[in-house]
Amino acid sequence: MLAQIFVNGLLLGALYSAIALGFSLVWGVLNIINILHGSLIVLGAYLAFFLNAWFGISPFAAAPVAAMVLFIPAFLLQLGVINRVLAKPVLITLTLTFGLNLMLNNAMLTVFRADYRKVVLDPPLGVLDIAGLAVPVDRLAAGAGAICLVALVWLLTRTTQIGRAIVAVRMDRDAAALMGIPVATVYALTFALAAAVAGAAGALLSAIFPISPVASAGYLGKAFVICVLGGLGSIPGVVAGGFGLGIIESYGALWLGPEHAGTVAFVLLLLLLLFRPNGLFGRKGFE
Amino acid sequence: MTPILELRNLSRHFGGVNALDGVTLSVGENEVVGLIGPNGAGKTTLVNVVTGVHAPSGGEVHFCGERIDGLRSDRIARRGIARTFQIVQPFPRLTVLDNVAAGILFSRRASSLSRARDLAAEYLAFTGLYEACNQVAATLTLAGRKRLELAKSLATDPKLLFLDEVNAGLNTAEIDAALELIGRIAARGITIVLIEHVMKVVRRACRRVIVLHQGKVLADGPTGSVLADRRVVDAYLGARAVPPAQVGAIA
Amino acid sequence: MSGRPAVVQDAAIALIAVTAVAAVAVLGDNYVVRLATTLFLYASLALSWNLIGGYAGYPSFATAAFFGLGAYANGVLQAAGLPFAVAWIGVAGIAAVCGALLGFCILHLRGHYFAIASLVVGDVLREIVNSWTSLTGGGMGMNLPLIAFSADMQARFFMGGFFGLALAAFLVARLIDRRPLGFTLRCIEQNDTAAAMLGADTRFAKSAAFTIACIFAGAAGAIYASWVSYIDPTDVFDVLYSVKPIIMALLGGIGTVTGPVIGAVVFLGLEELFWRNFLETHEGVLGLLVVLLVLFLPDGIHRLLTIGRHRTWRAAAS
Amino acid sequence: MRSKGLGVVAFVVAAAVSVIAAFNPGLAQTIKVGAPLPLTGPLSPEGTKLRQGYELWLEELNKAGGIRTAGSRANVELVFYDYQSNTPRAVQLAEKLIVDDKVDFLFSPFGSGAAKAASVVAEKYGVPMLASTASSAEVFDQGYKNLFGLYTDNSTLSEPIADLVTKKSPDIRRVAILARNDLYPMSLANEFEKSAKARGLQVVFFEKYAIGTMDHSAALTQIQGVRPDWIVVTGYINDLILARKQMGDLRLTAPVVTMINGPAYNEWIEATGALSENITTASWFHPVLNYQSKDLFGSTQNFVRLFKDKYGSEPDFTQASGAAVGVILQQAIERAGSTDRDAVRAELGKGNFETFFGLISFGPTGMANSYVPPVYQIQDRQVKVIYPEAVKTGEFRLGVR
Repeated sequence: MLAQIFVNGLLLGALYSAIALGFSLVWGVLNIINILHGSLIVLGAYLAFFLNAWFGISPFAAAPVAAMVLFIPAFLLQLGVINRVLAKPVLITLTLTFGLNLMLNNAMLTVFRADYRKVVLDPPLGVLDIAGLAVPVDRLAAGAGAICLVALVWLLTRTTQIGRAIVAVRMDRDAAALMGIPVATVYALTFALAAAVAGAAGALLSAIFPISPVASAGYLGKAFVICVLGGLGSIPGVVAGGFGLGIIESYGALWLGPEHAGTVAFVLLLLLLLFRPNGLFGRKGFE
Repeated sequence: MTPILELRNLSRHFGGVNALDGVTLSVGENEVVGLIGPNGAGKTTLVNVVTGVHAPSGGEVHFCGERIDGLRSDRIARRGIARTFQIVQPFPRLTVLDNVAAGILFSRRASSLSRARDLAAEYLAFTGLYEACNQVAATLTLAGRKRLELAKSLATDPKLLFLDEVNAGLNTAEIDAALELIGRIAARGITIVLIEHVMKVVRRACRRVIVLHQGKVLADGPTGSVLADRRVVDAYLGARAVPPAQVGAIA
Repeated sequence: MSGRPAVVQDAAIALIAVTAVAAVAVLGDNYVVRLATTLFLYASLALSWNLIGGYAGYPSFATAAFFGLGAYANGVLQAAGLPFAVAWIGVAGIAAVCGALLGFCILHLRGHYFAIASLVVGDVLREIVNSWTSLTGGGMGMNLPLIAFSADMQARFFMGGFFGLALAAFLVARLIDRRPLGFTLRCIEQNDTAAAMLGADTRFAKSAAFTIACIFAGAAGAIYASWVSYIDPTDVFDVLYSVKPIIMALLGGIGTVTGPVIGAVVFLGLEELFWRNFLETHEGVLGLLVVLLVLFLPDGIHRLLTIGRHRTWRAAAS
Repeated sequence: MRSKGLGVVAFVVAAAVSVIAAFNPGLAQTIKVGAPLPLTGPLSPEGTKLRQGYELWLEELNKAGGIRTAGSRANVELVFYDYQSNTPRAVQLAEKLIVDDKVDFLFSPFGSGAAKAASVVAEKYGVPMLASTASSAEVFDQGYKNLFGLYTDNSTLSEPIADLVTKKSPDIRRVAILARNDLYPMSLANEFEKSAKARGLQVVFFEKYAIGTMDHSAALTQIQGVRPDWIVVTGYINDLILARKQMGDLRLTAPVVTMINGPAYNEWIEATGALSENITTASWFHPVLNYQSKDLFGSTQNFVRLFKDKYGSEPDFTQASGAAVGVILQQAIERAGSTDRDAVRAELGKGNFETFFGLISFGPTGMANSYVPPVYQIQDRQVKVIYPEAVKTGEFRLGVR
């Protein structure tokens, strides 16, 4: 049973990484807590749902589509709205994204209604049996997709011109500006990339979790915990934080009862903030 | 000469880097001492450790005969050590008057803000900022902000004052004025440790100079002989941080 | 700044406010009384948040944590047999101790880190309340004893209670605003390090502001619990109790004494207006308002009202 | 300089007070019924459904020419507000509806917790309130005279299922219960525990999960470890979609799996697909029922038809509940012949309302006690009634894979 719970935790952890990736990117580069994030994931999940319902497209194939659909509006939103308050204190930027989230979430509620939906894979992908441990294939595939997504973003920031510009701006905004990097554009690109990643993550999750505008707060909450666990803005940290949380929750539920799974994660988070505010894998020098 | 400040074997590491590596030195009462060294030598770290921004990794700091290492910076400040910052640190949205009043209030020399404002006038006059007193700090020129930095620190009525590159970025006329101001501060009986890159200033203001290099004291003695020391010149040349004109000044 | 005019002014404020509240109590129907009660609840939370969030610039999301803590502490104390008045005072004490302890733990964090730490505190408390079923009833919620007045009297009693709390919060904020503590907090908000370097006991100032904010949030939660007489964890630890006071303070003018009061009045008015007129889209409309506010009026309504007046601090530098 | 600020505050307060005071419309000619609904927030799926039920009733009522009172006909106006799934706000709105909108009667907010909280206000003002969706006995234990609940007690859900299960197979001994930590699901889970123990079954696992849980795998793995014969999961539709999905992922099987509330909803069956097979559930209403009634709709099937015409889908029990409280209130007013609250309250107390939802009478606490909620099983993605005998459309099957 312990081994099965470990497998459960790993699979969950991969999904958690996908949930937190875009959030971490925005936090790390733009230094903004993006409250919109949960709703962007839900939006991605809806796109996958309708692509599946209308055209029979698998949610895995829908992931890139969802990413592309979210990219442009997010770019414009950042350039036109969020960019105006970027230099302001946390309170202002956070309140802005909170307001934007109220709007987006209410819009989704009006358009999609609140009923829970879910992509049902037909035929179902089934369950693998590996040494007596049950490994559901849809979770495995979504988890693999999630890891690919993280790897893709990581490669993007390492190997491409845009990626290096993003890293440069994240390290030192002023120096990057002096070197002729168009900071505002880089910020907008980062935000758009994060939204695209959130959309793709939503599509991957659409076969696993019930879809509703109401679900967005849950995703946001998880993203928070994972980012702090893994270290703010660190992309490998997202993977560490995601897997960490997945495993902690699984064993917490086993040893303390399912209703305490969340408590363990929150208490850990608080302790971590007090004693190691850069996260388990974060960089030096906070604030 | 009684030492007002004594550092004994003071160290500070950041990760694997020894920013301060066993520094021992003392500063006498009423001295004006120059603290120089190439970039990254540990000058600012030294000030940060003495003023309680960073706790030392090892060693002791004694001030007026009492051990102060490990104390919080506000406690150290209230014992009579003040500093200016290399990058000026005003309260940007307060007026110049209130910036100085903050120094008086926080050092507990006045119990109300209005009383503190009354007392602040003296320091504004002393630093030549009186006309600007109702101006918001963020709107001052760089030279003005440097003066404000000084006025704020003086307002805490310190016994020992660290001046961290107060002249960086100023033109010749402004430097002359700053030198004159340093002289007047010293004349008030305040001990000064002057961290400087401009050797002209060091030569004119300090009779004694301490050179830091790679976190260690490289030289300590009368200004003229220290600046002529071969090791000091090598340290500067090796660090390639000093413009040729200044190297010339050292040599 | 001298003592006497301040006393006269305080008396004047108290008189105006008491008269207005008495008028509502006598003339208003129970719904108006309920709105006024909510207004004072909002104002208490916004005023107390403003001390730490506005003056000191520490983006605290701990309001809901202490609101919920106060509500449940009241429930537990009353279940143990204490009369409500004693329980409320007890709650204020508990909130003070917890606030001071928490402040000691998290006030060295800055920016996002402080924001998250303060936010997580509410989650932890909610989960504890949820799991400590023997004491709190867990997810099933908790009933508090009703106060034995008639319906009309009860409504007015709780309005009076929240009014007293809001008035106290206002007077405390005013006092702090005029004392060195308020000045210190403003300096901390603008430059924490510089304030410490000048000898300001920043830790004490921040802790004091945070603790006072926690006391008011806790007391508000306690009175609230007695008022609704049935509490459950999702309601009293709702993150909106942390977010709304911030919006109110932003709306009115952050770091000012009157700003949060103006913000609470305007916010409540808008809330009423929105859900009367936009049945299903009022949240979106509120969101739009928040966005416009942040973009075009970041200093709040207070700033609009004070343009052109001599200000000794916080002038239009940024 | 400060006194100006004070003037501003005083002015704003005064303005606010007068604006609030101005919001007091006069009495309307029609019968007004107030309904606080959770249209946004976590309960918005349910809130939207309840509203559909109310509106169908209202539409049919208007077609029929309104409510007959003392020889004349009165129109009904429903006053909705969104309480954002926030209980205190529901209470606040209930009071607003009574005091400010001057409604004659109230429909309760959704669910047990909010109905309980709002019933305090209804009682305070003596306004009869019909609780459409409250089934926990704790809601009705305060001796209130104005609260009438459409649903029967939670134990009426657990008892018949426990009966069916024990009669069907004596081999079923071990029960595992997983409940959402929330008033209604917990109360329901406690009833299942009682029913199981009363029949000598062994409850080998009883755990709660937190609201908003995104992963049940650890709890389900533990359940797998105790090898239960009967698994009961309580919660709301999203919880139960996820829980069923993860049971499938872990290949957790048992002879009987009961889930409440979820499987009776079409969305649940759609979202779980093949995994819905043989899941048992119970609910107070289902469109497969067929009662003849003396209400506006005439029969369950006619109600279902009208509902389909209007919304394009079959009504589930929440949607039906909205319409049911409507027809009950209508019948009570018509019997009383006036909108006098005391008279209507007295008629409600007499009960015997023959509705498409079933025969409704209220017990001494105000909770309905006149009908037995059927037990259902999902077979081939169809909902079959397996209990009571009279309305049965299928046989109870064992085995959930």
